[in-house]
Formats: sequence, C-alpha cells, structure tokens
Amino acid sequence: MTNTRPGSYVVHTATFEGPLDQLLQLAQQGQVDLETIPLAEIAAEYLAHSRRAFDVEEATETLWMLAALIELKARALLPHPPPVEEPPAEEPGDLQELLEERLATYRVFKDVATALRALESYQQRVFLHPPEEPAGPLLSGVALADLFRAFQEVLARVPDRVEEVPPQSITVAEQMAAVLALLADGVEGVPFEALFRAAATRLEIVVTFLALLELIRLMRVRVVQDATFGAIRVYGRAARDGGGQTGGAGDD
Amino acid sequence: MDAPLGTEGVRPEEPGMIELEQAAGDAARLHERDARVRETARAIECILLVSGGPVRVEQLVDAAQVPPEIVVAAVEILMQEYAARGLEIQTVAGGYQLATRPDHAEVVQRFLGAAGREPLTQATLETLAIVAYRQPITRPELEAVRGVRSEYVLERLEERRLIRVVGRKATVGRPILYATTEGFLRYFGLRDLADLPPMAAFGMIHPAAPEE
Amino acid sequence: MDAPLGTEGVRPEEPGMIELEQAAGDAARLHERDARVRETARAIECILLVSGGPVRVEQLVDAAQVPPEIVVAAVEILMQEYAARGLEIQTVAGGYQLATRPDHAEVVQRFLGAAGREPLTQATLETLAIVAYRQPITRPELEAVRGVRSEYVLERLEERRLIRVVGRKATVGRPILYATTEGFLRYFGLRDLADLPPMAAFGMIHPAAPEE
Repeated sequence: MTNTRPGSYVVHTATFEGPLDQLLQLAQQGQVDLETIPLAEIAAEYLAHSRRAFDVEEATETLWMLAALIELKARALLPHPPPVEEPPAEEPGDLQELLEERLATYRVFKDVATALRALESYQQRVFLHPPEEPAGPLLSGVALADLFRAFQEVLARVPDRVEEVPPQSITVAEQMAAVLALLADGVEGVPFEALFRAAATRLEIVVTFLALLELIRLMRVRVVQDATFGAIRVYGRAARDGGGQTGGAGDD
Repeated sequence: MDAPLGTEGVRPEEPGMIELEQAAGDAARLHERDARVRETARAIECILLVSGGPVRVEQLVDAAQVPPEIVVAAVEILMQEYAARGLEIQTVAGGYQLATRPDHAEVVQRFLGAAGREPLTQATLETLAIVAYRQPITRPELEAVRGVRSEYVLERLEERRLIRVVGRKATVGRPILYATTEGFLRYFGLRDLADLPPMAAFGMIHPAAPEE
Repeated sequence: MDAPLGTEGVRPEEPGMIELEQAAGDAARLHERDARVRETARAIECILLVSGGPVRVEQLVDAAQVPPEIVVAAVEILMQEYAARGLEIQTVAGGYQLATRPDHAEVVQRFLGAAGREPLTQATLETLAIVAYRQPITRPELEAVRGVRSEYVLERLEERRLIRVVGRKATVGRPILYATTEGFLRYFGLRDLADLPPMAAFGMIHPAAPEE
C-alpha cells in the first residue's frame, strides 16, 4: 500500500514525518496519537501542494486517507454517546410481530395517502385569481437612509464572525445528496468549481470535498481531467453502474 | 325611514304600545343588520378576488371594518350565492378563497395553455402523509416508518414548501424536526390539520402493546 | 309539462298538428341552447377569474369551444347576474374582465395595504438592505453575512413584494437567487439599483474605518 511516487505529498509535522498512508496505517494500529497531529494543517498543505502538481488519482487517494484520519480523530476526541437503543436481540416470534406491526403502520399511511391523493386531484382542478399587486410595495415609514444604515451595521458586524461555525450543521451525507442532485441535471457533468458555492465556508468546502470522495468511492460519480492543468469535470453515474476508471479509492 | 335606535325618548301610553314599538325596533335593527351583512358580503367578494389566496376572518374584519360576526354571516351568504355559480368559496388554510369549480378545469387549462398539474409521486405523497399525521417528526422517525432513506424526498418536499423545518429535537444529535406548511393546507384544500382525512385504523398502529 | 324532444313516434293527422310539433321542437331547441349558454356562462366566469385581465371573445370561444354567439349570450347573462354583486363584468378595450366595483375600492386598498402598515422589524430591514446591495443573492450567502437563519424573513419580504425570486444559482443544491422588485425601486424613488447610496467608502466587507 505504501507506494510513494516521486513528487507525491509528504507529511511534515512536529511528531510525524512521512507519507500520508504510513500515518494512516500507524493511526489505525494505534501507534500514533492523532490528537498531536494537526489534520487541518496537513489538509491545507496538501491543497497547496496539489495546486503545484495535481493528479486526480493521487488527490482521490490523499483525500480519502485524510477523511479516514479525520474520522479516526473525531472518534478519539468525541465522548462516546450511549449506544443507540437497538431492540434487544429479538426472538424470531417477536421479530415477526415487529415486522407485522411496521407493515400495519405503513398500510395505514398508504391508506391516508390515497385519501390525500383524492384531495390533491380535486384541488389540482381548481384555479385562483392571480394575486393583485397593491398600489405600492408593502412598506411604510422606511427611508433610503434607514436601509443604508442597516447595511452598514451588518457589514460592521461581519468581521467578528468570520471564524464562527455557521449555525447550520452540514453533513457529508447532505452534501453527497446535494452533489448528486446537481449532477442529476445533465449528462454533460459540471465543472469541479461548481460544486462549491462562492460564499462557501471552509467547513462547507471540506465537507463537500469529503462528500465527493465518498461518491467516487461508491462509484456514483466520475471525475475527469482531460489535460494536466485542464479543467476538471465531475460526472454522475448510474447508481449500480459498476466498473470504471475511478480507481485509487483505497482498500479497506 | 329612520328606525328608532332606542325607545327612551318615547313616552309609552299603554302597555300594548310598548310591545308594538319594541317589535318595530327589533325589525328595524334586524333590517339594518341584514343590510350591513349584505354590504359586507359585496366587499368580501372584492377582497377574495384580489387576494388570489385564502383570507382569514381577521383580515376581512380589518379591511371591511365590521365585527367578526358580520363577516361570518356575510361569508355564509356568499357561499350560498355561489352555490350555483362557476366559482365557489372554499374554506382553506384557515381562510376563505374564491376559486373555480373543478368541473371547468378543462376549459380553464385550455385558456391558460397549461398542461395538467403534475401530481406528487407516490413516495413523496406517502412521506408527506407521515409528516402530516406525525408532525413534528425527525428524519430517523420518518425513516423508521417508511423503512427507506428519505433525505431526498424530504428535500423535495421542503423545496415545494409543503413541509418546513420547525426546530430540532432535544435528543442525541439534535435531529431536525419537520412539520407541514400553510402551503400544504392549500395544496390539498384543507381548512386546518384537523381537517385531514381521518385515520381510520389509527388505533391499529400500536395494537394493544401490553407492557409486561 | 315535458317538451317532446322528438316527433318521430307521432303520426300527424292534421296540418294544425304539424305546427304544434314544430313549435314544440323549437321550444326544445331553445331550451337546449339556453342550457348551453348557461353552462358557457359558468365556464367564462372561471376564465375571467383566472385571467386577471381582459379576455377577448375569440379567446373565450377557443377555450370554451362554443360559437361566438353563445359566448356573447353567456357574457350578457353574466353581466346581468353580476349587476347586484360586489364584482362586475367590465367591457374594456381588450375584451371582458372580472373586476371589483369602484364602491369597494377603499376596502380593497385597505386589504392590499394591510401588510404594509405593519412596521419592518430590524431583522427584515437588515435583510432587505443586504439583498439590495448584494443582489442577486442566495439564502446561504445572505445567512453567511447575517449569521442567522433567514428563511422566515425572506418569506416576509417576498410577501411584501420588496424582493422576489429571480432564478437559481448553478452550484450545489441550486439555491434560489433573490433580488429586489420594481416596487422596491419605486418606493425609494430610485431609477435603478445604481441609484442606491454608494458603498464605495466601505470597500467590500472590511469596514476599514467607521464613517462617523
């Protein structure tokens, strides 16, 4: 697994120096304390490195390994939540009952769905008057100066918040769905940059990247770069379309 | 024809007179109220036209500047009057709306040059049904009922503004809670959530589950 | 008093009988035409409701799929029916339209302006300002500036017709893009967005020095 190619990225930190896959191996074997390894720095360094020499396969591999490291570190850092309440190993009879109960619940909802369908088809045949515009916009007592001042106030507040984590949490799963939704729009794929919003936070960029890697690993997307330094395009693939040139998805 | 609003100024000579005057006063007041209700009905008709969506009683009270009971009486009259028309007054999303009758859908669609509207897919409708009857509900709770991942469907429903995020549940992971929107009521022509089709076999969901 | 719809079964003995039968046939045809006109009137009512503007006779003919004379007769009936209502069928240059009677203009304006009488909250004003200066802008972009969820505020601004959806951004999730409306410009007396007080002094996001 350790096949360091010339020019490929090497980790330099206070406590570890060497190729990334070696770090991962050691971490997996518990021989290195990830708490002492600044993963964010490694990621930033790698991003800088990849700007000089970008190789899709290497990037895929590297980022997959980084993701694995982040996961390991996150597991190590997090307090262990109480185990999810799995129903205690069911007797075959209980399981049968449980399944039947679920089926019954599901059927009830199927029935109401049918009733809702009838309401839907009635209401879809009903039309309204287009809402009328009021003589003016719905505003009173606000001057242009108020608007200007409000904007100034917001801008003045912004720098304090630059490092803040946005209140909305963002998950790899969410971003995976978002990437797939974006790719579902056309067969011609999208440019790599289009996966990231212009105002994306760093967290969002990282999570989106991890989502992309996961999709590559699952062979749900394909990333193509026609020429060195050429534009990178991302293509969607059919859900169970196996085989492909994705490669380098790491083995576990 | 000024109807006497009070009888204080009149000196009753005989008991019979008093009754007569009272009756006349009552009739006048009734007549006046009736005229007011009819006038309000005309105004409400106008409001319902320009609104293009459901209008709540309070909004009608504000705009017409009459008490709620007059508004309610006026809407009742309007509903009767429209019973034989091409249009109807629907009770939707906590308000009233003036809408075309479904019988004329083909003509209207031909006029608008619009194809029939696309109904929700079965999966989407079922998901929506579960959210509607179990709200507020988290994605894991929903998935437990459906037995399949529902992220994408929930997103589509949120996009169509049929459901919305209403908060987070105070459990591990603080999962997002979803509920239906006013748009949901409009979409299905429901007055409120109590107007949802009754869940006949609701009791069946937890069949007597005896706690041993 | 059933008018016979056909005469085939009857053997005419006298000339007088024939006249009678013809009269009956005419009455039936008239009755049938009348029903058709009434049905067309119901359909036209629907068309006028959804149109929101004048509709020409040819458009009505196309949509209702009846001859022009039926349409004209139907519109006449509708005009009579609406003579005592809050709405009226107006004949304008472009055709016919369903409109509110001028008598109710005050109530209608009060209704349409109702939302405008509620003062803008600080959050709403701030959001409007950001949209104005940074349009077109997506909700996540806006939230990145404000630092709080802004779904509700955006909806209120849309309701007040100060902002509107102008498209979707071609990035992940295809977020909706918002911009200010014509009404926004009119309200503030701006010819166009370039007329907004310049932010030049501010250099994008870093307010190097406070202005005061």
